[in-house]
Amino acid sequence: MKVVKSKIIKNEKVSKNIYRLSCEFAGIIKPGQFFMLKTLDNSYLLPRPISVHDLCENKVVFLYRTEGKGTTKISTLRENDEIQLFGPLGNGFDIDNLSGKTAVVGGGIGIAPLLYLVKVLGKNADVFLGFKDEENSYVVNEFKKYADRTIVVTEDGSMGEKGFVTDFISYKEYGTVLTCGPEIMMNKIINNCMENNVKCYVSLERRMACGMGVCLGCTVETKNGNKRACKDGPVFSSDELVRGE
Amino acid sequence: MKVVKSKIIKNEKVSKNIYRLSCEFAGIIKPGQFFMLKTLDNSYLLPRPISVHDLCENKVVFLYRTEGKGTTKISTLRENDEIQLFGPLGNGFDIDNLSGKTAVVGGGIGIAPLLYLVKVLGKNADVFLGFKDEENSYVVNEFKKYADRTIVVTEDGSMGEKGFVTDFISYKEYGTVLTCGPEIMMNKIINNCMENNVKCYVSLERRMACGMGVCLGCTVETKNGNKRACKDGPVFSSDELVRGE
Amino acid sequence: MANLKINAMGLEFKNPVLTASGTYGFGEEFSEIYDVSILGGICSKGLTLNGRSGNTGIRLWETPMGLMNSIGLQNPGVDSFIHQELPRMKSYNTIIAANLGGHCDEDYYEGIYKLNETDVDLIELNISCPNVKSGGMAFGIKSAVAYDIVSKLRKICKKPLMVKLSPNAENISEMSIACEAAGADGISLINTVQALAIDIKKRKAVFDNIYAGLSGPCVKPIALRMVRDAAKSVKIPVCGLGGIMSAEDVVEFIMAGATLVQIGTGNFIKPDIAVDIINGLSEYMDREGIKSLDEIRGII
Amino acid sequence: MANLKINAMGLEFKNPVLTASGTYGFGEEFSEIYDVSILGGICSKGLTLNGRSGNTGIRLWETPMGLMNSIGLQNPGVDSFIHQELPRMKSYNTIIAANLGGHCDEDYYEGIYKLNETDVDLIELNISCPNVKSGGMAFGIKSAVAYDIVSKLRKICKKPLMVKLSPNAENISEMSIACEAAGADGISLINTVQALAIDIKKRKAVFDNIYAGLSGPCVKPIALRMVRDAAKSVKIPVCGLGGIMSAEDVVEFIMAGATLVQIGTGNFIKPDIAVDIINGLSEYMDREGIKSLDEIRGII
Ligand SMILES: Cc1cc2nc3c(=O)[nH]c(=O)nc-3n(C[C@H](O)[C@H](O)[C@H](O)COP(=O)(O)OP(=O)(O)OC[C@H]3O[C@@H](n4cnc5c(N)ncnc54)[C@H](O)[C@@H]3O)c2cc1C
Ligand SMILES: Cc1cc2nc3c(=O)[nH]c(=O)nc-3n(C[C@H](O)[C@H](O)[C@H](O)COP(=O)(O)OP(=O)(O)OC[C@H]3O[C@@H](n4cnc5c(N)ncnc54)[C@H](O)[C@@H]3O)c2cc1C
Ligand SMILES: Cc1cc2nc3c(=O)[nH]c(=O)nc-3n(C[C@H](O)[C@H](O)[C@H](O)COP(=O)(O)O)c2cc1C
Ligand SMILES: Cc1cc2nc3c(=O)[nH]c(=O)nc-3n(C[C@H](O)[C@H](O)[C@H](O)COP(=O)(O)O)c2cc1C
Ligand code: FES
Ligand code: FES
Repeated sequence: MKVVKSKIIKNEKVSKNIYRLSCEFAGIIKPGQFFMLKTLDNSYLLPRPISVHDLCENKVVFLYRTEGKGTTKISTLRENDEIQLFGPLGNGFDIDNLSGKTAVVGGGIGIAPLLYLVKVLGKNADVFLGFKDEENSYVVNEFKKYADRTIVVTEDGSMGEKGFVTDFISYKEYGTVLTCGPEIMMNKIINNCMENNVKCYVSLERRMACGMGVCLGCTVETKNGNKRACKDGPVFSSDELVRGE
Repeated sequence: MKVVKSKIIKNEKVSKNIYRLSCEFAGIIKPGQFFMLKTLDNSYLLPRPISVHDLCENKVVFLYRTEGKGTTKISTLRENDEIQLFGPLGNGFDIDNLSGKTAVVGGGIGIAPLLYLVKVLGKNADVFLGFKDEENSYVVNEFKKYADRTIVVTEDGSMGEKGFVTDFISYKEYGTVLTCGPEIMMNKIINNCMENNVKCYVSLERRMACGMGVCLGCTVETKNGNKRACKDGPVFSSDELVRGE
Repeated sequence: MANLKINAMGLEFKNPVLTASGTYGFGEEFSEIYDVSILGGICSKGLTLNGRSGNTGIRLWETPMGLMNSIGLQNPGVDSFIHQELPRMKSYNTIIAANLGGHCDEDYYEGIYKLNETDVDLIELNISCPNVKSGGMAFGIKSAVAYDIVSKLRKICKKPLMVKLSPNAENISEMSIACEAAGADGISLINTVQALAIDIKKRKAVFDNIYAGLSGPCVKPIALRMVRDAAKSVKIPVCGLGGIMSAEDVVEFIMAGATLVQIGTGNFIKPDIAVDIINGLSEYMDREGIKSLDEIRGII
Repeated sequence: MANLKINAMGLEFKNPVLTASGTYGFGEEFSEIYDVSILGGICSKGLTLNGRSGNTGIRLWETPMGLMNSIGLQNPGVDSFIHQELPRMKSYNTIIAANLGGHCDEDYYEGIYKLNETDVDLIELNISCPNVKSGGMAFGIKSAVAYDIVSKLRKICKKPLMVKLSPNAENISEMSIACEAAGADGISLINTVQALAIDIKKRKAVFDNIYAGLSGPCVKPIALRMVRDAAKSVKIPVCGLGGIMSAEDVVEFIMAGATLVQIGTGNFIKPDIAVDIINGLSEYMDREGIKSLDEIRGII
């Protein structure tokens, strides 16, 4: 975990509102960890949390959707511009303690942290990716490179299967499900996993200021009291969470 | 005077810290008028006053030095980016009432408004340009295109004459001196003009918020009371000014 | 299309969007950019009985998302306003408020007497000026001082009277209640926040007066809080301002309890911002199916 | 090289730069990024006698160049601080201040008794918490209420006592004088400014508590003014904070009269900002030929 000014290698649009940013970085990163990103101007104040999408030799890759001020500003950066990176942060997925077959399930921009995860898991995971439609899908082929099985589901069937991704998983087959995506999707997965007695880990999003555990702004209510999404998470075991959130 | 989002045609570095910005614009502008420029992000709040350096068919050109937040941000804009322009503003030089021969004197970035002035004056003006040294000189050749005589003076003699530009003007020769540059230079010119009974018009700089005469933030003390640099100026007759400023 | 009309203080405003004192001159310059009759109203530059030439030294300074100013109430005086500016302003076909400041009771009395005899629609009483008698402390800091001057002026004032509160007041709720009790027809807030800027190169305060007033987007969260405090404390209409830059900002102020709003510093950032805001407000209402701003006023 | 040492409140600080309560945890996380012993001091997260789990709902919200927070004093309690955090903090070789809050006199008494028996260097008394007995109004609003609690605590407190003032106080000068008269060894200011944010889509206040505290660069001009007001009013040292992001900002606070400063929100924007600021301050002094900060303190 360090603060660096990093040079941008590439910042390309990969789909509607979706960008892929590659920055110079050397270091070890666990899948599911994230960085706090900040442009060097003062067009916004707080660094923005963005997951590690991929890690290659001397570069870290992010996949992000332009939402508001910060991500829109980041999307205007170009090759050789500099950006402030702070990280890697968070616990990441606990990939050393997986039992049985693993399903990796992503929805929308929630797939961002999952590529690097799948890459590290090797051929041992089945990947399920859910999108609204083909136009709003991205980096699917990257996943196919690393995973044995990649099931794509779109709501309108314009790509892959038609329906909701949560309905295409045979939960019983898996020892563990690792997921990141919209809350509604993750809630459904948590419920299905509970019913089927499958371990489930979810990566959560919270507004963050420090990203390192000091401001106590990113509270996640757990059965063991308040935890910090940035430091104790962003990955939580679904068992731990106080539901109804 | 209008507020427009204008497309940038070119934004090029012409010397150390000096940039030339061309933007789409159609309209009539008087030499010595200025615009308030603002990038569309929120990295700074107030628009920045910048003089019209040149006007061509469907484009207005600015010459600016990066000083702080605003001008530095503007310097990062590229072709096809948009910028907010508000103007043209201010009185401009009163070129319809010049008597005798005219000297146009600029120092440093103060030469910015003078190119368009010289272009409009045609061959009737002698131009005097003062710079620190050759490295910190710019657009001299542009002036030579429009003026019969262009005298360049650098403090170290690395380009043109050596010394201060104010010392190379034969004041008696001229009916009017029009000038823009550092206060110290303009003060010297005002004094010399007074001694030689030559009319003198100076373009003044003040911090501005509105640029259009409503905030009363850009006060210039004159013999007729407070005037607004943005609306009643930026060009003032030296007679009018309360000296010792 | 959404109905933006507002009835308040006995006046009908076309829409709740006014322009703030000191940021709009007397409207003339803006009338060259857009049709100012679209506005809910215009508050004049702050007037004093006799003209003032304002403060010396630097008058403007930019801060992070803020503007500090120390104009020092440069203005032509009430008489000159009445003769040189008001006739033209009245031709704009929108509500015209005269913003009146003063340094002692007598200044205010005379100013009001003169404005009484004109067709100005509204008087916005600026009680942020230092009060000579109270040793330079502004009228707008202590509720009791404000109560005193407002009740005296209410008695002689023939126009609707809106008192403009300073965020430097000791207690905004108390101050609002005091103004209402004194007979104010409405209150507007916030004026600028007292602040300091230092030029470390010159080792001096930036402003000759040392302190100056802060405005702009940086103060919006503070202004919103104070507007809600005020609106919860009184029944008279509250006019909210401080950092408004968009129709969404206006909606926030209305949800916080404002009946009217004013645009100040925003007029400098994009001189035709009022056009965007008024159109944006009407689009917002249509989009959200809001027929009258009453539906969302003060819901926070 | 410039001498940055500061003697204040009976303590020797390596330099005037401390980190602010609530923005630095208990230092552990930052010690993974840089050597925290370079700091002038560390103010602990705000402690209450018994631990608190803090507020529900959204706790953070960005505003133009500002941050609003409503953490609600989530903390492990004084005992846990003393046993779990303090020993490690003391090993950092810098001044350790325990920031103590409370909702009634008894909370403060017991907290102080416990901290008295530790090797904490300094107690920073946060009087911005709502005071249960005064109907929820904070101890830090009215000078008389502050005087009362500070003088009681001064009697029992064996450590240097620095009172942290709220910018929401009715009158900063009076408040500073009251704290000095009550025996405070120093004062620090500003805490966050009470503010409101509204989510117009949800038609609700962003924060469950409705109001929250504003910090960051947007409040710096206000903080500077208040620090000067305080420094002109008292002889005890003033610790200035609010929006500090650079060594130049620190110099401004010192020129306004601060003896010490704290970095708050800045720690989030660039987590090693304190390193830059301390180095920058020393470079500034060398560049300007300033031997001791006494030369520029309070010159405005
Ligand atoms: C651990 C973590 C990892 C993330 N990884 C990714 C990723 O890989 N790709 C991606 O596109 N997005 C990711 N997000 C979401 C991303 O952080 C937000 O979309 C982004 O902060 C929005 O900032 P903005 O300035 O564009 O939007 P604005 O709405 O202008 O942001 C305003 C404030 O709200 C916060 N905020 C807004 N939306 C979110 C959100 N969904 N989660 C957290 N804070 C938010 C911002 O950080 C900022 O402080 C991640 C979030 C977290 C917490
Ligand atoms: C009528 C007029 C015409 C001008 N024409 C030109 C030009 O053609 N080319 C050019 O390079 N410069 C010109 N200037 C100066 C230019 O406006 C400033 O250099 C610029 O505003 C600095 O902004 P900044 O954000 O880079 O610096 P910052 O120091 O970050 O600016 C902070 C604030 O101070 C104000 N400010 C700082 N320096 C000046 C200054 N010298 N004059 C007025 N305001 C200032 C800024 O507008 C801003 O509000 C002109 C100024 C005026 C008043
Ligand atoms: C340059 C300037 C001049 C001002 N002059 C006056 C004034 O004369 N009278 C007054 O009541 N308020 C005056 N104000 C305060 C504004 O009317 C408004 O209350 C304040 O700026 C907050 O709103 P804003 O953040 O939208 O600017 C002035 C503000 C600025 C920026
Ligand atoms: C997330 C957060 C938590 C805070 N918690 C506390 C606290 O527990 N006790 C306290 O006295 N101040 C607390 N503060 C206030 C800061 O210490 C500081 O006074 C304020 O943020 C202004 O400084 P800044 O603008 O540099 O942040 C907190 C501020 C923030 C942003
Ligand atoms: S973001 Fe600060 S504790 Fe998590
Ligand atoms: S800049 Fe506003 S009056 Fe000149």
